[in-house]
Amino acid sequence: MAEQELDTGGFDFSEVEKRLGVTRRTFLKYCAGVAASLGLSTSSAVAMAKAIAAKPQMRPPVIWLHGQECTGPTESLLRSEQPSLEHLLLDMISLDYHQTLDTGAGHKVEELKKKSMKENHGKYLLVVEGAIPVKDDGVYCKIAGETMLHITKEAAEGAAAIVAFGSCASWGGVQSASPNPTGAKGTQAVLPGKPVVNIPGCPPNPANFLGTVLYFVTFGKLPPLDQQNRPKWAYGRLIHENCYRRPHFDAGRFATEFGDEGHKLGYCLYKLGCKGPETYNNCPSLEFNNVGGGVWPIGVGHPCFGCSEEGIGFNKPMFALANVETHTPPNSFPTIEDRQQDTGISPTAAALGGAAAGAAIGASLMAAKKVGNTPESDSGSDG
Amino acid sequence: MKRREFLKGALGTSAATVCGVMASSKTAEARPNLEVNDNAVGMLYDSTLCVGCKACVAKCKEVNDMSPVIESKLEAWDEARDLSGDTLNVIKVYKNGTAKTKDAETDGFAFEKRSCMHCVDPGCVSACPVTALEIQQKTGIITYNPDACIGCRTCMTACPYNVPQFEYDKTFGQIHKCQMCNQKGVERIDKGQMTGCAEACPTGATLFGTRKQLLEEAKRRTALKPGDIYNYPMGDLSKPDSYHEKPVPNYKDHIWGEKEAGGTNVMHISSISFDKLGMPPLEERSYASMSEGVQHTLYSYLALPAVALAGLSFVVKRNIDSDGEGGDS
Amino acid sequence: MTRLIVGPFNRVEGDLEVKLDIKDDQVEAAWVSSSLYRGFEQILEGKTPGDALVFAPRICGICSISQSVAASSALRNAMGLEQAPNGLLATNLLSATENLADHLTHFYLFFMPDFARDTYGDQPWGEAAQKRFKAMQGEASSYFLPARKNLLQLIGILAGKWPHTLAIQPGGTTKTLDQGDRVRVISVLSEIRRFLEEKVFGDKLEAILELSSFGELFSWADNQPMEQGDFRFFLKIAQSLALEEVGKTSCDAMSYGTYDGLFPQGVWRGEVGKLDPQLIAEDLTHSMMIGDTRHPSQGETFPDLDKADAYTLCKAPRLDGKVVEVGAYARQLIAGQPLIINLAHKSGSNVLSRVVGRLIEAARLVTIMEEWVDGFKIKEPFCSHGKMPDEVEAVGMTEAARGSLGHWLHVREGRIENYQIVSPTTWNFSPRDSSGISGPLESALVGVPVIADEKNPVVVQHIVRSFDPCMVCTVH
Amino acid sequence: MSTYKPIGGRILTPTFIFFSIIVAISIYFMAQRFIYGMGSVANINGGFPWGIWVVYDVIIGTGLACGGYALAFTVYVFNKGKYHPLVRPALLASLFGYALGGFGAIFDMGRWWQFYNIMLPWNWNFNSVMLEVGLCVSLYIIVLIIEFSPVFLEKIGAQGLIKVLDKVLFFFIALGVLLPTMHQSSLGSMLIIMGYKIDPLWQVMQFQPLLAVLTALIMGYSIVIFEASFSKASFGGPNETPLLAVLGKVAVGLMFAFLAIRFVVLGVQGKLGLIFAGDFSSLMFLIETALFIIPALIIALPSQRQNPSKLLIAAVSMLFAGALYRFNAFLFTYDPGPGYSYFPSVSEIMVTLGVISIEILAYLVIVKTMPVFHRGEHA
Repeated sequence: MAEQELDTGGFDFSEVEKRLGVTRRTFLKYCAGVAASLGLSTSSAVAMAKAIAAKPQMRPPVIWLHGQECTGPTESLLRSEQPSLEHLLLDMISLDYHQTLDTGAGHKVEELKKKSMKENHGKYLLVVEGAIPVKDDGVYCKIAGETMLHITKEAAEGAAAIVAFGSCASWGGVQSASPNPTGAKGTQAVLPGKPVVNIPGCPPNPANFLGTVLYFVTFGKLPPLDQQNRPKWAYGRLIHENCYRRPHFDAGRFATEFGDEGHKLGYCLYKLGCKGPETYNNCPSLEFNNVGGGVWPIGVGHPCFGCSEEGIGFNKPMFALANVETHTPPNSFPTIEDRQQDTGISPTAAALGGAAAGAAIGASLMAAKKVGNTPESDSGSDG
Repeated sequence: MKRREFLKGALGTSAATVCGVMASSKTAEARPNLEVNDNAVGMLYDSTLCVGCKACVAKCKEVNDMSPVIESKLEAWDEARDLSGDTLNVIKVYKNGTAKTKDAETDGFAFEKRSCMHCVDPGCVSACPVTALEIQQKTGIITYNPDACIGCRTCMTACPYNVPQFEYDKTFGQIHKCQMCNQKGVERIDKGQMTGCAEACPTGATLFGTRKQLLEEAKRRTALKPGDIYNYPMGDLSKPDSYHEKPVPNYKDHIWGEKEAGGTNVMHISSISFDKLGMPPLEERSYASMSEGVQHTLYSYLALPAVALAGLSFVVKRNIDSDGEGGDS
Repeated sequence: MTRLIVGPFNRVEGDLEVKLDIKDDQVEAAWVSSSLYRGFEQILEGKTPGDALVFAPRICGICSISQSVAASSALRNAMGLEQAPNGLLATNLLSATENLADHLTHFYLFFMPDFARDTYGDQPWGEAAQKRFKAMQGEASSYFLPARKNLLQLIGILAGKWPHTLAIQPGGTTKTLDQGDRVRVISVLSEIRRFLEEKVFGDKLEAILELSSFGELFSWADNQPMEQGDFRFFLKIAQSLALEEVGKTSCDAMSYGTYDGLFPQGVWRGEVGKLDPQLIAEDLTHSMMIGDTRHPSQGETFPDLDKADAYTLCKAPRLDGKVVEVGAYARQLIAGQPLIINLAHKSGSNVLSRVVGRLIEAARLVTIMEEWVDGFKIKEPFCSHGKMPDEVEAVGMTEAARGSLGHWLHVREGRIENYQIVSPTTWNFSPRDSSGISGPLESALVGVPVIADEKNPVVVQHIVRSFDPCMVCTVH
Repeated sequence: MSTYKPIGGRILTPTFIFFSIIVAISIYFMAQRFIYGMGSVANINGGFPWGIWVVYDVIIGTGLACGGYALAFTVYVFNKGKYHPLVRPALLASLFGYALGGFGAIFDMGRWWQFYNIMLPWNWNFNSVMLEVGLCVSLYIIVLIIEFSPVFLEKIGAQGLIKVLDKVLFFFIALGVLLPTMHQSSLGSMLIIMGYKIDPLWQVMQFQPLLAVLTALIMGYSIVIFEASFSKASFGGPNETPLLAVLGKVAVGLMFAFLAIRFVVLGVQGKLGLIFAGDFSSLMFLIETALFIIPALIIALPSQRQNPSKLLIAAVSMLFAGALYRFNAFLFTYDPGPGYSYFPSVSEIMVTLGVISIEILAYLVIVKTMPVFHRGEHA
């Protein structure tokens, strides 16, 4: 699909070519790739391409909030895929408020934010980055004198959709680790009843965010979500199921310390505490930093610690062993009753066995008959 | 001698044999199970810790220089389904219903290891005519000597766990069974190492140690409160190479191998009842002790056969000599 | 006297507010306040020592490598371990890449956009600055962001992802480089050099590193039109705004040293002196933290937001009771970089010297990194191994882009007994101490001319940003 | 003085050729077994290490070869000289039965090239029932050869040797009684250690040796009747029915003893209910018991007993009963655990049929060429 150009029905992409500085072909290929990774059809890719190329006034406004966080998600966004995310992002959406990237400074920006929220009530996309502390009324995170808790609730009021970007925003992340000194919580936890899309990860993969936003822009609704409100297309499978080291797990070959022989040969990192078997994410297929060639945590030889998985990342010690959630392929395990040699009954053998037994009986009866017919020639002596 | 007398005699002989065997059935009790050797080395397999990675299987094949079992055309991995001449240990799965939850009997699944249990009172050792199978006095390991073995496979019939396996597919096959990595040329235990499977196990599901230590550990675990955090040792229980913390599962209060058929040096604990995990229906009394009880009553020091032979010789000679009727020539 | 509150600051890491007392159109006193607290030290207590490698980098998304380096070196020292030589080189490369990325990010995304403000519209360079540096729209971001992405690929190759890697371990790195990886690293480095020479400096790096005085620097700048390299562009602006007189501090400068002594440890008091880390102490007088002044190894971090006289969550670290400034400028000063020493002697620490310090360091790092890549012995180990003693105290000291970073670790029976982090911005943005002496930023702001009705004084922005603050590190 | 004569006649009869073909086929498979290993021929597996080769060729084969044992008991121990005419053919059949059992043991032996290990005292494990069986069977084959050797010696006319032999023969005859008693009972003891794998209806633990030796004697007497009848049917000869009828009575007597002991033991062990459980085991048990009881009904009536045809049927029934008892215990109801199954392969069955055929062929050749049968009355 990637090689075949999409049939866009003669749609004019010259404007987007200019804006993004990429050729039409590259742009369409990219859209097709994104659609494929979202599990969407070719026609969806066209719809997506058109949505991106559409007029700026169609762009949904975005309010981007930062709570307790390290800007990791934004940092990861800043090094996204071609066409450069910063372009695509700014092209697709109207980023009305972003603390780290904004031009302006100070209270002026805060005013702009409030203005945008009011004007676009019910239309804007709210992106939350970072956790929200709730202990002591949320005093541990204040922006312009207001607590993050208050800001989030206020911004959520008129949001068309809410995206929690990163593990912190999704479920509290690093600061929610025991003893959770500030009572850090995820966005969903402080916004009961509101649908929040979680894009966990520390940092999250920008493509997962981008894909979600693209879906939202294209179809005006959120993508299908799992039970933890994560987009299914990105968080549907365990890292363990997609991991390139999986064959080593299946063969029982484990690295036991960094740099040992097995580690160099790419053995499974389970014994070093890899949480891939209990972490749902698409890191193995997307990788990180746009380098390719196995650039992601497990690729460089350190175990996954479950950064995106609530209850695993920052909760289980790094070198603690993971629970292996599922086993694929399930039939690779013999059942209790499975035995090595099982030849069964061959019909020929059954017939032969029967024939032999039958012959023995038949011969006996024949002999009995013959013996009976032999005239008694000797009465014998019977005491 | 009249025929009536002959009939009487025949039945009388039978009756005498009956009495003899009856007597043996009493004295059969005389041979109790062999004593547990506390210093014997063994392993504890904790089914709840097993993640089914089969590292033990792979390591075992490496240590014992055995080839993988390939059945499909994939040839992607070892497809051993059970113990065989190529497989000394194997991880099997118990599945029920939807098989969603680990270590649940209903709608769950659990792993179970099959390998030699290293019985305290082993049937295979008792049954082997040529002493090819022996209990190592120091370690309690049941070893196999292919130079003595004649391949009668009585050990296979005598093992309640169907452990010894013959290489049927080889021209010059032999029996294979786990010897705790201490056979000639490997001798890991003698060198102070642990078994390959225990070393490879990433979770400590297969734990090496002395029977005494392991039994204590097993008792400790089964007594724990489900949900509490327990620090599980890995490797060799006497000097664990590492630990890992994990909530305690709902163990069945049953240590397989503590008492079964005289006990085993390889013990299992689990949260699934052992009959579901394919363990055989064994009582505390070992079959070996019963078999040997009968055998020894009838044949101890060949006294009974010797007396019988003397008596028979006398009778036969008298019969041949006296009336010539019995003479053959 | 009026009181002006500047903030919250955008384009900085985290939340920052500055209160200014203005009298006679001049700042009379400044109070720097940070308001985000997450409780890393409390969280780390009781965790397994190895988990420091998981938690520490999460303090900050832009200096996460430095946090990893500090944590791993604290663990390494605790174990009494030697880093595998390859691991040291890989760690150095990672650290240098992040510093380089931070310096350039700071320059392009955080610092320069302030010159694209309307305030400077009537300056001769105003229009050009807007065209080039306007946040998210200027043309600089269209060539800097791809370059940055390219640069961060280096971290990808060596550490799997950025930010937040676990690849940096006490004994080295988890990544074992093969020849292919090495070629990839070399090619990324050559791209970086090309970017620096074409866009940042408009000259050979070696030529930049030969500049050894204020005079030489500016005559180099005058050699070509200001469009030739963004460094030159900045120097022209600095010249027109006399940035060497803005945001001056008179305190000592400190560096913990990094890259295995290549940038040495020391204190600058007009000349390089020896640093005794035992003399470090954190003063909590005006910090919303409970406790008394202690050495970090004995430190505690428990916030009390209602504490009297406290106005920030930031602690006030002092060296032997004295305020010190940290950062690239301090580092290069102590590392004996001739140009920076000359700048120090001429006008001390100021906005110009801090920015020049960063860019000179960037140029220097690239040349050093090229040497490191040659030093890998591919077949030798990248990681060594050791055992954690039952009880041990150790410290891991390194230099982040923004300055000195230290992790003080106390392990007991396989658990972290105490973990205290003193980060660069904590030094630079520290509040007043028990004797009332302000931290570097607070004192740098004093005397700055501010027009009374100016809501958002741009000079204050320049000064604050010249420290490249990382507020999430400051309080954690 | 000898009243024993070769029967004489053509050797290459159609029957002979038929069995020869079977032997030829089996030799092919035996060769395959020795070249490619047992697995290439037999269906034995991890749970069923013993297939028909052991169970039929050795365990049942030796049971069917107990004619010599039974008659030796009768003639020499109970001094019933009139049964003498039956001794030689019975001994011959026993010799073949045991020799082929031994041969069967060799090709069923996984490490046959080391078979001599069982003869080396330093290898002996006195706890092993198998050791006793192995040694006794080996010795008994030698004893049988010695017991039968007068036939050869007569054939070649070595009178001196016969005289010498006569002097010591009593000892070998005594051994010929003792050894089968020992190893036939041990074939039962062998089941004890297999424990739960033996179906409860057959696992009578310490009573195993007794039941086994009883079935051996029952089969022994029955095979004598069977052989005599068959020989008469095939080769003609004197009517020995009255003699055989008495043996039949003895067999039935033993059979009642067997059944009585078995039911009492099962009753004591509380397993009687299993007989009517309706499963495969209970069915096999009932068939087995029926096969034991049919001859009792025949032999109980003197008129039936004296009818050679009925007598033969009774004997065959008992042979089948004895064989089925051992088949059931060792194979049919043997259960090593879930998942294991066994059914012999074609090649495996062919090998067993080949062994039986060899026995028949050799028997035919020897009775035709050597003085085995007693031809006193008709000669």
